[in-house]
Amino acid sequence: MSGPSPGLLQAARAVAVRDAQLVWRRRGDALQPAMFAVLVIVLFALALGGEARLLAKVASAVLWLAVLLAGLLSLESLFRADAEDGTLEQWMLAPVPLGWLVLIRTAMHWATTTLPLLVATPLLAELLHLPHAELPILLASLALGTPLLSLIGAVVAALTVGMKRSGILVSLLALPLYVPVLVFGAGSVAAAAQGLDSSGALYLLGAGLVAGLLLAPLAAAAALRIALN
Amino acid sequence: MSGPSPGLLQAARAVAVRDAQLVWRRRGDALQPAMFAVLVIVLFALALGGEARLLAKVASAVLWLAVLLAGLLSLESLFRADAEDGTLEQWMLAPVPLGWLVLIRTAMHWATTTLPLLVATPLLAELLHLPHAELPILLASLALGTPLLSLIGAVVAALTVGMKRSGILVSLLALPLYVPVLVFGAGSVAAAAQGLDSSGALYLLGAGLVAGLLLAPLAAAAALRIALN
Amino acid sequence: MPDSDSARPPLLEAHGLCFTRDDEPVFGPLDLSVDTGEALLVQGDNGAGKTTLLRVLAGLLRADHGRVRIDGREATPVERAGVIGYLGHLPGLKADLSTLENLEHLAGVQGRRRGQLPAQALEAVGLAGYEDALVRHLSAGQRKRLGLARLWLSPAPLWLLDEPYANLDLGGIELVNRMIQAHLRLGGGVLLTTHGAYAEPPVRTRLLHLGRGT
Amino acid sequence: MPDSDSARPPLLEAHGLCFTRDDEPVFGPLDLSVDTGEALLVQGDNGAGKTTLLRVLAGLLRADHGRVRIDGREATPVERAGVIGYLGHLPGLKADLSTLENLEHLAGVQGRRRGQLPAQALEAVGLAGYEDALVRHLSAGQRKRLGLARLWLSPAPLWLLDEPYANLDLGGIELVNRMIQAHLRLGGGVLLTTHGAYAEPPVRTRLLHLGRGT
Amino acid sequence: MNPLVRWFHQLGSPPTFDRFAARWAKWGYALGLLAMVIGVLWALNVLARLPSPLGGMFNVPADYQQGDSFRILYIHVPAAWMSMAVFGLMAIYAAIALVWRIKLCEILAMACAPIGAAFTLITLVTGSIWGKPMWGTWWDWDPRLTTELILLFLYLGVIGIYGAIDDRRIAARAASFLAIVGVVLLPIIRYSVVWWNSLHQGQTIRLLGGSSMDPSMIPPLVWMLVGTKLWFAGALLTRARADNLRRETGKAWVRQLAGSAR
Ligand code: HEM
Ligand SMILES: Nc1ncnc2c1ncn2[C@@H]1O[C@H](COP(=O)(O)OP(=O)(O)OP(=O)(O)O)[C@@H](O)[C@H]1O
Ligand SMILES: Nc1ncnc2c1ncn2[C@@H]1O[C@H](COP(=O)(O)OP(=O)(O)OP(=O)(O)O)[C@@H](O)[C@H]1O
Ligand SMILES: [Mg+2]
Ligand SMILES: [Mg+2]
Repeated sequence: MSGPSPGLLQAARAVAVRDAQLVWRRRGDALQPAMFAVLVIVLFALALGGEARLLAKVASAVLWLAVLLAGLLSLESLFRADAEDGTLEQWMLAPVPLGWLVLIRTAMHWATTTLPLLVATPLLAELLHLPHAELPILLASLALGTPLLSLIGAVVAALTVGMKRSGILVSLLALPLYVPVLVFGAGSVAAAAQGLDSSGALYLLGAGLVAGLLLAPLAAAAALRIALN
Repeated sequence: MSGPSPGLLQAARAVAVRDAQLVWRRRGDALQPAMFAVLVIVLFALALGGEARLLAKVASAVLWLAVLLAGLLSLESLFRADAEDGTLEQWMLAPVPLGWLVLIRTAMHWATTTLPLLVATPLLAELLHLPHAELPILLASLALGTPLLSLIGAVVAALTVGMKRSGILVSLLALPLYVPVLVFGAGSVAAAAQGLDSSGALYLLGAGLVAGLLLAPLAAAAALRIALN
Repeated sequence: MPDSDSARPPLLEAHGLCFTRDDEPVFGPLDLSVDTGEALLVQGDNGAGKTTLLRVLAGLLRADHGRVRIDGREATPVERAGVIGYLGHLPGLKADLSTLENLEHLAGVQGRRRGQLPAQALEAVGLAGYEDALVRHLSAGQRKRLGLARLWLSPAPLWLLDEPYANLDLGGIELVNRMIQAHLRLGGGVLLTTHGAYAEPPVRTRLLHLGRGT
Repeated sequence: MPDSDSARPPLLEAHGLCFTRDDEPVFGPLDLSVDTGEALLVQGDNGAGKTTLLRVLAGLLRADHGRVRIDGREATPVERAGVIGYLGHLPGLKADLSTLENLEHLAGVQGRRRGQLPAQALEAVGLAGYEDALVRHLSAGQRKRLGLARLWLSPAPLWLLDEPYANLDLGGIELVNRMIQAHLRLGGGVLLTTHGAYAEPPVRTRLLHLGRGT
Repeated sequence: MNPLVRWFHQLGSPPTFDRFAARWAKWGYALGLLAMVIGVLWALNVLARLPSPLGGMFNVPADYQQGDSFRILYIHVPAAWMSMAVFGLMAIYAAIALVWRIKLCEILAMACAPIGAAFTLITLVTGSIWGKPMWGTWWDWDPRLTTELILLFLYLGVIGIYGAIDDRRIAARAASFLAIVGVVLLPIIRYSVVWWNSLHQGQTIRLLGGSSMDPSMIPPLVWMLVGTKLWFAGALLTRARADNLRRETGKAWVRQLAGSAR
């Protein structure tokens, strides 16, 4: 009876198509993280009283922080819905490795929540008077760093998915793990601002991303099995 | 049959005692907003690369933002639990005005989530190298501003309490309302830093607080009745 | 007020009550009244609108048409306050507080029946000895009993009970019936819903049958 | 593989299975086996541990002691993959997707029975015409049917069904029985739980009664 | 079976562990306290001033750069080492708990967290106090200081997860998982002074020769090191015993114990 069991690619397609359909059905939700980052940036500019010179100096740090916080807040939505309606159970019983499905899900989550923010970054950088020369470095560091943040976040989200009210605990757990990414990401832009070579930090981020791609899905899958026990 | 109906003070005592008991039972949760603020501050300092001079300049803005974000994230817990277990229904049927109970609940929420943060502010200010002369102004502005934030937040939390996954929506609704508070709060410290008189901004915050104390509970009570319909 | 003289207006009275949700009628124009010393039993299938009706009467939902009078006066929130004791699907209990702490909180907010103390109410519903147990550790039936204790403690003369018999064993059903009888004897009124016909109170009862679109 | 020769090891076999939660035993040492072409009916009261047992067998929970063998081999996650079709209390459906989209997602992840298409499965469970309806707008019974369609579509030979009759009307109960019969005829095995005795499949059935601490 | 695992299995029955912990916890506390008192008195030159013929042997000279303020080292360094060692130990217990599902190891790992957090806090506080005279600031965003602060957050995260899940065993497993993931931080703390240029002092102390510190400064440090280890053992056993009892509430042997205590 047992028919053709799905290949990795077919399973990936199924998850990706579903996520795309869901995002399309609830378009408004997908933009919320980006809106949040924009608001943090605006609030910060307001709190500083809009002093352009000071803003320019801290712009890259604020942008990184805003992107990171927005990602953090959207972590909650990474696995929770799938856990609550039982989709994760069905994934666990599927003949493809859970880690692979988790990887696809995380990639789609990044693409729908963080990617819009990356696209908006040049505009936000302008708001904060970021020197134009630093923009390419900032974009490169975000492009390498934010997927890594999502991967790390996936592990934490998986661990806390069984809790009823995880709220701030997710942030508390994720932030220490985010620190190295932030240090190298924001550090690369700061180095560029001082005329130093920033490629070292970017290489490190790239290496971290590769390691994250290999390890994080496995760790997240293990954490999901623990949390949903 | 109808026995002594409770006075305002008695009802307030009942709510306050209950909240204190609940916080005591889940001590860990109560400290989470403070932890979050600390983490935001740490992350910001790291993103800036720990440059003491630059940090000192933006310290008050960052502190205000961190406190505001922590308060924002804890808004979720203001009414949700009471709505989900039916306590709010019982409050609505009580012979004391719902607005009064909401006011007490909000005050207790502020005291258990934001007050610890105020106590920790001197320490956090030290982490950010805030000039010592600005600390009293910062504390005064926070002491006047954060209760106002809580009151405004209560209205937003009440409006969204009926939704299943309000997450970022609460932030989006609350942040625009928070802007004036932030501008005057952080502005007062900035004025002090430039040697200007900051009492004007503080008076305004005080006036806002009085207005909030009078109006916000009524608005929140009305919002609760609408949201739980 | 043990005397229920016929000159008094009914405790609860509704005329032409309609409720629609999303433009779908949930229940049609409905007339009902509950006198002091009387129980009104609302019956109907799953989804017939029983819970909705009770919430409308309690003022937790707003009717589209029709009027509700309590003690002969238009039922405004102020008029309702302290008159209605509502036991719904949600227990209104905090899982992290003990049974006694929960009762004290609710009695503090809603008031107490003269001469009744929380500990006595606990005893009345068979929870003596559980004063310090956290609600988190109670079984479903015990939670229901705690909700009944809260109701017993409240000074409200008009009880609106949504499926009070659910989750209870035979002893519990017996307890609900005894509580209703005692409450009616003290001059209260009761409106209760029930699913099937597995239990109803042995008192002067009127019946309201709710069907789809009634 | 319609032949179920006796030399074959049973589809599912468990020996001395124990599960404790928070150090409280949920069910005691338990032996069971399900052959191809056979249904095992697990009965027990509320809270007896039926759901827990099914989840342990599916590998969603880890037993404390005992071993589970599938097709004669130790049941590792790899061994289980693709062999077990599980229908639990949670439907695994997205409210914002249509019925067909939901089926396509799950078939993409879990594979399909040879020669079956999602649209055919929908028809088989009586949901023809609902291909584009969002799950959000389905009634509880229709959702249950969609879950059955998912199961019918999956290539797994061993079905673990947790209260498949709940929420279904008479036609639905009939449908479940027909599906089970067809599945057994195709050489599959079924383990199902049920509450009371209101329905059981008209096939070769063994019975396992679960009580507290058994 | 792995001998370590076998040993844990033997000790692992809750009543056996309870007896073991009840017997040895007080010794850990007592001996630890004794060693720490000796260490502190020695470090503060109290022993040297005692009228005894050996007095000179106990003399710890003031640092030629830092004067007497260096003496806070005797709290700072042992606490710093413990903050990392406890995390390592917690991760080991956690790994055993996850792989072999030994309940005792779950309990021990979770008992490590608050103690380690306390040592971390002591390190941070004493370091800050020391930093004011040395660097002119309480705090700086230096790699070692920052990583140590993050270590504190990790400890709090472990405690937080353990508290947030109702089922004790699942909670312990989830928290154990975090403890294992967090181990990557330990080498970063240790080598941060080497990898990045840092305000904080590099590796200066070696207990066995080759130290760039005056040899007379070493012995009190050794006493403090031994003392903190023993104290930790006492605290670990006490906390684990309490958790063990809490989990076993209602079991016959606990009731018997409570009865005999009464
Ligand atoms: C808040 C501030 C500080 C923190 C968080 C901190 C943290 C640490 C840590 C984690 C270690 C253990 C490192 C290891 O074993 O590899 C350590 C060791 C040490 N610290 Fe600090 N420290 C602080 C301030 C200071 C200050 C101000 C001084 C004195 C100038 C100091 C002097 C030392 C010394 C001498 C060691 C022993 C180094 C060795 O291993 O040889 N620390 N500190
Ligand atoms: N929040 C809601 N939003 C939309 N529809 C609802 C909501 N609550 C109830 N309904 C619908 O309104 C109708 C009446 O529901 P109600 O809960 O009053 O029924 P009931 O008679 O109490 O049923 P039961 O016996 O199951 O408790 C049902 O068709 C139900 O699906
Ligand atoms: N997540 C959980 N945490 C703690 N206890 C649980 C959990 N899930 C179930 N239990 C308890 O385990 C026991 C067995 O539960 P289980 O769900 O297996 O029962 P069941 O036989 O399926 O009952 P039902 O017929 O109501 O579905 C019950 O006493 C229940 O209270
Ligand atoms: Mg109902
Ligand atoms: Mg069940």
